[in-house]
Amino acid sequence: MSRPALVEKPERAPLDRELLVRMHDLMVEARVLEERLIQMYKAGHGFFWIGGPGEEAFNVSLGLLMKKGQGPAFDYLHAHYRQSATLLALGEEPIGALRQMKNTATDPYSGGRNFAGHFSKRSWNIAPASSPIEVQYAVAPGTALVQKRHGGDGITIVTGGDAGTAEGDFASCLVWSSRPANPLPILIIVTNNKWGISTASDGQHGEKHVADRGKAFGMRTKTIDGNDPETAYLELKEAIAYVRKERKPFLLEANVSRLYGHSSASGANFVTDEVDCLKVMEERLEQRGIMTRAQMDAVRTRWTEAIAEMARQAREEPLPAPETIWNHIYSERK
Amino acid sequence: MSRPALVEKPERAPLDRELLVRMHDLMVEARVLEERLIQMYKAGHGFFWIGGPGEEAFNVSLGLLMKKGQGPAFDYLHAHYRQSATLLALGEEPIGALRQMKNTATDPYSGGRNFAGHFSKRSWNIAPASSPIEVQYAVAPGTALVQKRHGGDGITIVTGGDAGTAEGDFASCLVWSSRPANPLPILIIVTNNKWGISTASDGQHGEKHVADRGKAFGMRTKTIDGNDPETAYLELKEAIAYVRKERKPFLLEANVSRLYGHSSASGANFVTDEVDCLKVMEERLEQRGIMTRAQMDAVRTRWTEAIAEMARQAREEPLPAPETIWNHIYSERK
Amino acid sequence: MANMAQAIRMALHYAEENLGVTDIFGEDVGPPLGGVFTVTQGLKTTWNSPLDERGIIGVAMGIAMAGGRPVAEIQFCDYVYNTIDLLKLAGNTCWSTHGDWNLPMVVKTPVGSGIRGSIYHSHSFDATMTHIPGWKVVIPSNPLDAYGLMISACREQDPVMYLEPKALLRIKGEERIPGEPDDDRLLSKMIDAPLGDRSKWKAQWPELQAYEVPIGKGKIVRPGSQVTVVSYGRTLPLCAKAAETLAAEGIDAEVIDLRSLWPYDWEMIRASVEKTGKVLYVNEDTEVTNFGEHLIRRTVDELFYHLNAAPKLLAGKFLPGIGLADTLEMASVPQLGDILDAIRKLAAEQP
Amino acid sequence: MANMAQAIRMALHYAEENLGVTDIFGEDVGPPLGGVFTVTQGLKTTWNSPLDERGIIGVAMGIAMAGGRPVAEIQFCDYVYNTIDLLKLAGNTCWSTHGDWNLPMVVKTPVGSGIRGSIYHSHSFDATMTHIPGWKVVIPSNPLDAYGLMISACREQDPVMYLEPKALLRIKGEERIPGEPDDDRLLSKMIDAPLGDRSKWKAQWPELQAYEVPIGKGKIVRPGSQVTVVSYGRTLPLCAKAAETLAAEGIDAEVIDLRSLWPYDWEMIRASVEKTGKVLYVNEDTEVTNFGEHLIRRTVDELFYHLNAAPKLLAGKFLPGIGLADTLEMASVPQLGDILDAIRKLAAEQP
Ligand SMILES: Cc1ncc(C[n+]2csc(CCOP(=O)(O)OP(=O)(O)O)c2C)c(N)n1
Ligand SMILES: Cc1ncc(C[n+]2csc(CCOP(=O)(O)OP(=O)(O)O)c2C)c(N)n1
Ligand SMILES: [Mg+2]
Ligand SMILES: [Mg+2]
Repeated sequence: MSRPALVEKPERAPLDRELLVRMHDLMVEARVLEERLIQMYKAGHGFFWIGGPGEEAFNVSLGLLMKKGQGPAFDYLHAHYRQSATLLALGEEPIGALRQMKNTATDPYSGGRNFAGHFSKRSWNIAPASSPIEVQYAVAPGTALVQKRHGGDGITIVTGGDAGTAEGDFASCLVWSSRPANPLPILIIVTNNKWGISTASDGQHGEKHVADRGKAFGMRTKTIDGNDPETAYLELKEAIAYVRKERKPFLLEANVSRLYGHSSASGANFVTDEVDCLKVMEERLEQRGIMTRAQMDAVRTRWTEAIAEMARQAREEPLPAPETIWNHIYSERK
Repeated sequence: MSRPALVEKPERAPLDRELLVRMHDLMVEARVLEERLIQMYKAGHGFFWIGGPGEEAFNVSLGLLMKKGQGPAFDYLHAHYRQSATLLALGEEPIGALRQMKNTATDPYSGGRNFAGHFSKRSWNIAPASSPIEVQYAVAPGTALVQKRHGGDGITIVTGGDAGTAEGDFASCLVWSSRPANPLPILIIVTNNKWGISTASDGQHGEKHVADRGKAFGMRTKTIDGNDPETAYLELKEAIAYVRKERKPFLLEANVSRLYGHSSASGANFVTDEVDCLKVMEERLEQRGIMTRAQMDAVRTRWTEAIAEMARQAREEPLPAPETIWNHIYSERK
Repeated sequence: MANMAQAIRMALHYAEENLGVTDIFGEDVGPPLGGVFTVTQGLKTTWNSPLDERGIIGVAMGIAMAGGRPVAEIQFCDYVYNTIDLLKLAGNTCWSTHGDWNLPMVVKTPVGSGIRGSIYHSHSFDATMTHIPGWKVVIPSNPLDAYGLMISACREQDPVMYLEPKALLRIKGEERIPGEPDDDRLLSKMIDAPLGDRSKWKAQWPELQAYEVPIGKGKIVRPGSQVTVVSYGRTLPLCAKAAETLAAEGIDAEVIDLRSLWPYDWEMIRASVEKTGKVLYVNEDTEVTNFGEHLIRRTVDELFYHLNAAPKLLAGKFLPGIGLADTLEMASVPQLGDILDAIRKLAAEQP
Repeated sequence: MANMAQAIRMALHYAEENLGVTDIFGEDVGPPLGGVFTVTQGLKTTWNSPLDERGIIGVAMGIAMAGGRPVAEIQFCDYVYNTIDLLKLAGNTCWSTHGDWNLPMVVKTPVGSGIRGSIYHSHSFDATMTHIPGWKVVIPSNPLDAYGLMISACREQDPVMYLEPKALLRIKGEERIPGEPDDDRLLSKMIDAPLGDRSKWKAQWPELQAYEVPIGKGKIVRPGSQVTVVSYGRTLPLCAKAAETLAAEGIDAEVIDLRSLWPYDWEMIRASVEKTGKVLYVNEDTEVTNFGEHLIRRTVDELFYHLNAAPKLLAGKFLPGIGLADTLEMASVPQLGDILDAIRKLAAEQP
């Protein structure tokens, strides 16, 4: 069973210039960052790479649409390990990711303890990304539950891959989010790149669309083309608006690409047979006369230089001291 | 959200006399057995009771329709703890259940180790019922997988309650049974009595019907009135025939009653506000002139006496010796 | 006096009122039942969860992340074993994020044998739980400690596993909970849900007072000079009783109730073993890779030259389950007779 | 010589051909990848499962029930912790049914540190697994043992947990697998999947012969008289190396490779400790409620009066994870230097 490549065509009014230029800038920033992380890995400046090149259209949109802040009045993000573009769109500096790659003591997400792409930023409600697949889906209803009680329009957003939906935790998320006793303001996202490491989705998914699994629970669901920046933005906007207002769950599946394979364990080489959302974006910008090729190249050069400089800086920073293993087993908060 | 009481009305040709009389006999046998187990518990001849009074119409039908035997050519049953009527319909002697209640050394299912209702009979492909809710749904696709490969028409049947479908294992069962790479001959049953111990299903299930969860997986699904003996029999027959022939999964939800509450922990007293399938059966038999009240009373008397006698016997049998705890940690099979 | 179930219930009420507890939840935790052991009857923040232990632990973590203070219940610890990854995750979240996130959450779950619970209502959880870093782990053996430990647990900024020895839940205490009325029947009338229809019932809470049993502090239940006996949970009262019995035989045993398994009161154990030179650890978890073995390791590691005899462990047999029949349960986990024998033997040992 | 990954692969091929293995499955176990560590490349009964560890263990149980013989893989033991209830169930099925059902199934999973795996690719699983009754548990430290233990595992009638020390999977052996060709490059050509398109590739299997390492039997890797060192998995070669180094310093250590953790070769340990009077247990699981603590308990229980020094455990620090940075990993789990120090100290101890 194979799936239609494009499930949904964008038929809405195009996004305005300013937003598109902003999105493009962030997408380039994210792509350049990931490519730099891959380079670092290949040069021996890190042990493992995993990240989100190919998901920038969707992930940037998500970051731009989130309500950033700390506590239940703001949005929570329970993300997996391909979400760098969302962090950047929220305003995060790329150097943090580089530091985590190099596992320096300055790594703001884990102090040199965790793999690349494993973000955590409590001050913006970014829940820690953890390696075990799908556990975030079991946790996310908890933040949504507090938000529901708190009032306001803060929502919980949880993301993960297609293969991982086979874990029971994905079902738990659907069950807990749609309880008639307390439906939750949660946007449940699946980024479907049609792979789990080396395993093609075709043989593993009896569902036509992963999103269909929400239907039995009376949830709104949709499967979208996450490679199209405008579709991604507009569909996310609609889904988020629904959850914010109705305080009810929405299951959104975005078809996306995996442009450098699964991770460094599979070589982290560019694949040529998948749609590249950045190319889609740039063609559109050019077609519509919003940016020229030269302008776009300049954006890439700017980010390449800036991030290369940050990488140089990160490379010189020290590793955490051995005795720091004993720090933070328990909270120092009182 | 409350559910329609009868989802499906029987509209097929009625079952023939002989089968109905046989079903009635088995239903009475099962009911009398369960009531005896409850009595034993109340009299201190057992520590805990749990069982299936209220599910006889459905469970007897299941037992009558199963292909009994050992190995993948025959049907496997992965049941939960309310399945005594199915065992009896397969031809099991009631004394085994009484022995398990009294935890005697002669208990054929666990040697005095496990709670009432925890059957196991390898020679008939009856997988051990275990206390943890829903794990049987994770195991069942394994026997179905071997059956698929083996060929023939043996199928796997798995049963469990409504509340338990919140566990991820229920979803795992749907996922593993419907893989395009290898769809499995498995009948996935949920007996919906609208309760999990003290928790009403209304507040917990966003699904209109639990069976709807199979739809996303392209599975045949149905919700039936499991309290109507004829509906139960005919729907099961159809579902089983489909799985046997097509070698594909079917998700069947049967609405049933819980006539003595959850277990002895909740008192094990008869409830009067739920449909009693045995009454439904007896009314029908009388209406259609198949059996008279006196004949039916005689059936009950016969079983009551027979089972009381068995209970007396079981009560006199010794407990397992302390040192037997060391037996069967590993198999003695070579 | 209150029994342990009532004591925990009162502590949870205190915690709802004074310590910011926002959600007490789990399977059958809310009305009408209020918990299969009645522990959560009448509380104002209780609710019934789906039958999904992974969801229960996950949602507790999420609530803690968003500023709530959850007390989540796993109905029997026998059903916690599909959540070990989540417990590990809860325990490593602070460390993995270099202190960015912490999870103030309590998980409570009944443990142990003693109610003829057969294979799946008799498990112990102390061995598995003490192997999971980042948690604090407590287990009371009497109502007052149960009250004080729950209050301490609800004040923590990190995950606390609160183990309830189910055989002791119905046993009344010998000390009064601060604030509980003098009359037990009055207490029951006030806070135990009535039989029958409960839809209109509300608990009448006594004026409870704060009382903390600090996490990490054991208690000398009986001072003695010849043998140290360290235990917790169901076996603790048996050890105390054994020591009493043996006093008549001239064996003077010191009995320590550990109360907290992590962190635990090593100073108390050390002082006692330095005095007695002999120590028996008693618990009812299965005996291979058992927490008592950790305590023995630490004992030989630090006190080897103080020992007059090999330190001993009396624990559950290494069996796949506890059988339902009385004969089987008695043979599988330590009973009074086993403890008496073990203490006698140790006391008699000549170096 | 074959490396450990190749050795296990060859054993699985042998088991498919001769021992009735029907299903080798798990995440990415089948083509095209053949396992994240290449262990299952080219085998005929492999298939890729959904990303669902609970399903993997459950389905393995079901296959075993229906007369199949599964070898199921959990991609990293770090991801096995949501299945502990199912592992317990598999381990208690025979006992709970009074011998009616047994489950001939093997679960294999990579364990341990040494590949800079950070928090979730560095876990050990020996402590948790040895606490689960009804299983046999093995862990090889070299390719030949890996081959022989897998063959033994596939002959068992009960569940076997086969732990693969991931740091050793790429290391070549010093002994030849019976049947493996003399030329390593030839072996690689025959059984390692090529880079690029593999859709037409088939393994060319050498004529492998049966070779069993009996479950429950350890191996004296280096005989010695002064100190006994008992280890397994990643730390075993380090212990052997340490003993070699220390021989030059006049410290004569006996090194035992336990190989089977349950049942384990107590006779071998006992004989050694009776001889040396000193024992160091080394493993890399976290050190609280650690299997090495069980071994220490048994040592003091049965050999107290043979000991010339307190038995010691060198294990992983009790931390929520192993940090990615080299500095952190080195400080968290035993390294060669730590083992050298521990043996030296123990050897020097005067009773
Ligand atoms: C519980 C668990 N099992 C296995 C793994 C190993 N693993 C890491 S990523 C991955 C595939 C994930 O596929 P998918 O969910 O589709 O996400 P994607 O990587 O494609 O974005 C696997 C099996 C893991 N990290 N966690
Ligand atoms: C994993 C697990 N969690 C909790 C329990 C305790 N428990 C026993 S029966 C039950 C309710 C089951 O409800 P349902 O699945 O609807 O089945 P029913 O008893 O109604 O047939 C619960 C929570 C258990 N046995 N296993
Ligand atoms: Mg994917
Ligand atoms: Mg039910």
